[in-house]
Amino acid sequence: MNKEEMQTLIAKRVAYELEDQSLVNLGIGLPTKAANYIPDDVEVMFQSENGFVGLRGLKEDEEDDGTIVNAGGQPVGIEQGGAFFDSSTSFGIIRGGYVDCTILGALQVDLHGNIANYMIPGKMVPGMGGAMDLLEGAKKVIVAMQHTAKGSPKILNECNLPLTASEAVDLIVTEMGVIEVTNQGLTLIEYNPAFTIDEIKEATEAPLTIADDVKDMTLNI
Amino acid sequence: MNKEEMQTLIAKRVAYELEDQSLVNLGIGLPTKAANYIPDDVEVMFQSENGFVGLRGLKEDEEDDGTIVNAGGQPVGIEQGGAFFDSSTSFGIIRGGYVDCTILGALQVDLHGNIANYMIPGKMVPGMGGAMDLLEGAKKVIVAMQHTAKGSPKILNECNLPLTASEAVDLIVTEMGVIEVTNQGLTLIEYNPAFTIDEIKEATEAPLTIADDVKDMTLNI
Amino acid sequence: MDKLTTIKEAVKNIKNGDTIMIGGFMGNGAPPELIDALIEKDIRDITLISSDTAKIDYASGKLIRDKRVKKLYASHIGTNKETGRQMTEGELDVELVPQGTLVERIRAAGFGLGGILTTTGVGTRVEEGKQKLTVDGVNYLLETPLHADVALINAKKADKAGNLQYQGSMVNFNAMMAAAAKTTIVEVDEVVEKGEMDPNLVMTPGVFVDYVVKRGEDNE
Amino acid sequence: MDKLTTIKEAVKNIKNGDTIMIGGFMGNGAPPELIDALIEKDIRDITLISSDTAKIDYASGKLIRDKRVKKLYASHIGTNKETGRQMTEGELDVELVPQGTLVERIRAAGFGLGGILTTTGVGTRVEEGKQKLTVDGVNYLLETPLHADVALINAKKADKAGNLQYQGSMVNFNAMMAAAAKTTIVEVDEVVEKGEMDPNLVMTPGVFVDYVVKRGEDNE
Repeated sequence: MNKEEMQTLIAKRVAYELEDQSLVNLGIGLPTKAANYIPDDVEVMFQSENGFVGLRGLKEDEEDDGTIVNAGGQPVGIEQGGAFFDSSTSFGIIRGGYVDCTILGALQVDLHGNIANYMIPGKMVPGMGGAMDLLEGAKKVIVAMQHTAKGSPKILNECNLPLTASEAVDLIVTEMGVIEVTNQGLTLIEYNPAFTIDEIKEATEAPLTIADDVKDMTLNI
Repeated sequence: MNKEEMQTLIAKRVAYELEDQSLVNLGIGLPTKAANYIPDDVEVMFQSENGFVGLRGLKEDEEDDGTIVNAGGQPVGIEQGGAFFDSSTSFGIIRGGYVDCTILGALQVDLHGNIANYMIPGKMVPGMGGAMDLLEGAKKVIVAMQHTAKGSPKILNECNLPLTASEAVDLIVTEMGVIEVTNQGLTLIEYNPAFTIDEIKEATEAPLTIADDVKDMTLNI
Repeated sequence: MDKLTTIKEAVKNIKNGDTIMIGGFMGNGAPPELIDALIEKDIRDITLISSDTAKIDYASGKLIRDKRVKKLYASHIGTNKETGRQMTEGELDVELVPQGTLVERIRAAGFGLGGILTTTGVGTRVEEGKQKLTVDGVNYLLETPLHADVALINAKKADKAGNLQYQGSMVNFNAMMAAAAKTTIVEVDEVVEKGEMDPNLVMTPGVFVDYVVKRGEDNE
Repeated sequence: MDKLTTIKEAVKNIKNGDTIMIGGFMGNGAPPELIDALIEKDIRDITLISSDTAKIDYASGKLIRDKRVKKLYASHIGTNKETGRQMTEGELDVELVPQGTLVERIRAAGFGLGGILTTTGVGTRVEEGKQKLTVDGVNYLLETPLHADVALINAKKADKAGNLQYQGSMVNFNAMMAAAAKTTIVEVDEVVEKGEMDPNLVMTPGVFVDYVVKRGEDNE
C-alpha cells in the first residue's frame, strides 16, 4: 500500500465507527477524510470547534464568501439545522460531553491510552489547538493514524513526547488494524489481512493482545 | 415627614448621585423610585439583572405583552440601544465590573460597610436574588433606606443579621443625611436641616464623624 | 433528527426523585405546559433548581404548592409565601444561591467545568461548607457544578433540530439550563423546519435540546 | 452615547507594552484595519492574546512578522512558521493554552470570576506551575483569568450604542474578548442607529464596547 491507499483505508474504517444521529468532531488532515466515507444510512452532524455545528464541504457551485471556515481555516459551508456560536459555547459543547466522537491523528499513543500529538520539543511546536479539550470532553476518542513513522512504532509502551492527554484514547485505527484500549492494555480486534499478525506485533512496541474473535478489518468497509 | 415624604427625599437625593453615561442597577422598592428624579442633563442606562440593559417603564399607551419584566417581575419596556441577554451574560456584566453604580435597600448597615438585606432568620427569608453579586461587582454601592426602623437604628457598629456582603457599601442615603463609608468609619457629609446633628447621631448606633464641610442635603435636589 | 414531539412523549422518562431545572424568572420565560405536565404525571420528591418559586399558583410555584419538591436551589423565594412556610416548618430543604452563582453553577455543569471561583458570598452564610481559596491575595469561594436529570425550558421559536430563539427577558436561565441536564425539553410558541432558522441567529444550539414541544397543541 | 468614531481616535490610548487581545480564528473574524493601525502606530512589546497567529502576512501574523510581540498566549501557532522560529530562537515567549481553556480564561476575566476548574491539560505540560485541586475524586487544574488592556475585535454590524452582531464562524473569540479588556474596539462592516438593531438579536451587548469603527472608511 502506498501512503494514499493507507490513508483511504484508515479513513474508510474510521467512518464505519460513526453512529447515526451522533455529533462528531474530526481533526484536520487524515481524520477529515473520514467524512467522505460515511454510510448512506448514517446521519452525522459535524462540529467545527471554531464555532458551529453542521459543518459540510462547499458545494461545487458555491462561492466562498469568507465568513465560514473550518478548524483548519479552510472555507466550508453549514448544513440546514446547523448553528453558529462563540468559542465559549463551542468548547462548552466539547467539555460538556455533547461530542459523541472525535477522531484525531497522533504522533504517539501508548498502552495506557495516553496520546502525544501537539509538539516535538525543539523541533515542531504547532500547539494543541482544541485537541486537549476534545480528548477530555468527547465521549469516544478514536486515533486515526499510520501504524508506524518511517518504520518506527508509534504505538508505544509509554509516550516519550509531551502528552496531549492522559488515558484518553478508546480506539486506534491504522492501516494494519483496529486496536481497542482497555484497562488491561491493547487488544487487536480487527486486522488487515495484507499483514500477518506477527508483522503487526512487530510494528507495535506495546504488547498486543489478539482478540479471540479477531476479524478482517476490510470486510467492514 | 411621613413615610412617603421620606422616601421621596431619599429617592431624589440618590438620583443626584447617578453619573452621566453610567450603567446603573436599581434594587426593587425604594431604589426603583430614584429613576423618576434623574436630572434632564444626565443620561443613564439601567440594567435589569434578569437579562437586559435599557430598562424603562412602560409608556402610557404601551401594552404589556408579557415578554419583558424587571427584576421584580413587573412589566417594563426597553430603550433604543438596549439589548437582551441570558442570566450568565447579565451576571458577567455585574461581576465583571460593568455596572457603575447599584442602589439597594438594607435592613442593616454597619461601620465597616457590611450590609444585611436578605434575611431575618426564622422570620423572613426572601433570599439574596442578585444582591450579593451586585454588592461584589458594582463599582459603587449606595444604600438607600430610612434611617431607623420603628425608632431603632439601622446603621450599627456591627450588623447582627446575616450579611449579604462584607465591606461593600460606599454611601448611605437616608432621610436624615448622606453618610460616606471610609476606612476610618462613617462620615456625615450632608444632612437634612429638618434634623439636628445630635438627633442624627442619636438615631445612629455607629459613631458618626461630622465632615468639616458638612452640607445641607436638600440643596442638591 | 426531528425533535418535535408531544408533551406526553417528552416527559415520559421523568420520574420521582429526579433533579429538575425549570427556566424562567418570576415565571417570565417559564414553560407553563411542561410544569403542568409534571403535576399531571404526579412527579414527586423533586430536587428543583430554579431562579425563584414565582407565585403560589404560577410557574414553578405550582410545584411548591402541591408539595412535589423536597429540595430547592433558588436565589429568591420572597414572592411565594408557601415556599417560606414549608422551609420554616422543615418540610422543604432550601439552599439559597446568589443569582450569579446559580447561573455559573448551572453553566459549569453544562459546559464541563469542575467549578468556578467567585468573591460573591465571601463573608456570608453562603460560604458555609464550601472550599475557600486565595489567589493573588483575593479570597474566593469554590462553587461547584449543579447538574440535573431534566431541564424544562421555554423559548419563542425552535426548528426541528432543536435550535432555539428567545424573546425579551424570557431567555434568563433557559439558555444555560439547556446545556446542564441529561434531558432537555423545550416548550415553544412556534416550530419551523430545519433550514428555516438563520444559523447566525440561533441563541441555543440544538445539540443541547432533546425534545421540542409546541405550546397550545393537543399534546396527548 | 455615540460610540462610532475613527480608527485613529479609537486606538489613541494604546501604548507600548500593552496586553492586547485580538479576535479571530486563523484570521477569520479578525479585525484587519485595527491590526494595521497597531502597526502604523508602531506599538511594540505587545503581550498578545489570540487563538493563533494566522499566517505570516495575515491578521495577527503581521504583528509577529514585524516583531511587535514579546509574549504570546495562543492555542495554535503551527500555521505561522515565523512564530515557531521566534519561539525556538528565544525571541518570543509563547504560552500555549488549550483552546477551550483560553476562551474560559478570557471569559473569567470579563465576567469577574477568579478562575475555573478544568480537567483539560491534567497530566500534560499545561499543568506546570498551576494549582491542582481534587474535587469529588476528580483532578482539576485551576485556570486563572486573562485580562487585557485592549481588545481588538471584529463584527458584522454594530449600532451606535455598541451592540454587535456577528456572521458565520467569525464570532469565535470576539464575543468573550469584548468583555475581558479595559478598552474594547470593534471593527464592523455596517453601523446602524440606536433602535435599528432588534434588541432580541444582539449577540454582544454594547456595555462591553467602547469604540465602534467602520471598515473601509477613510479612518483618519
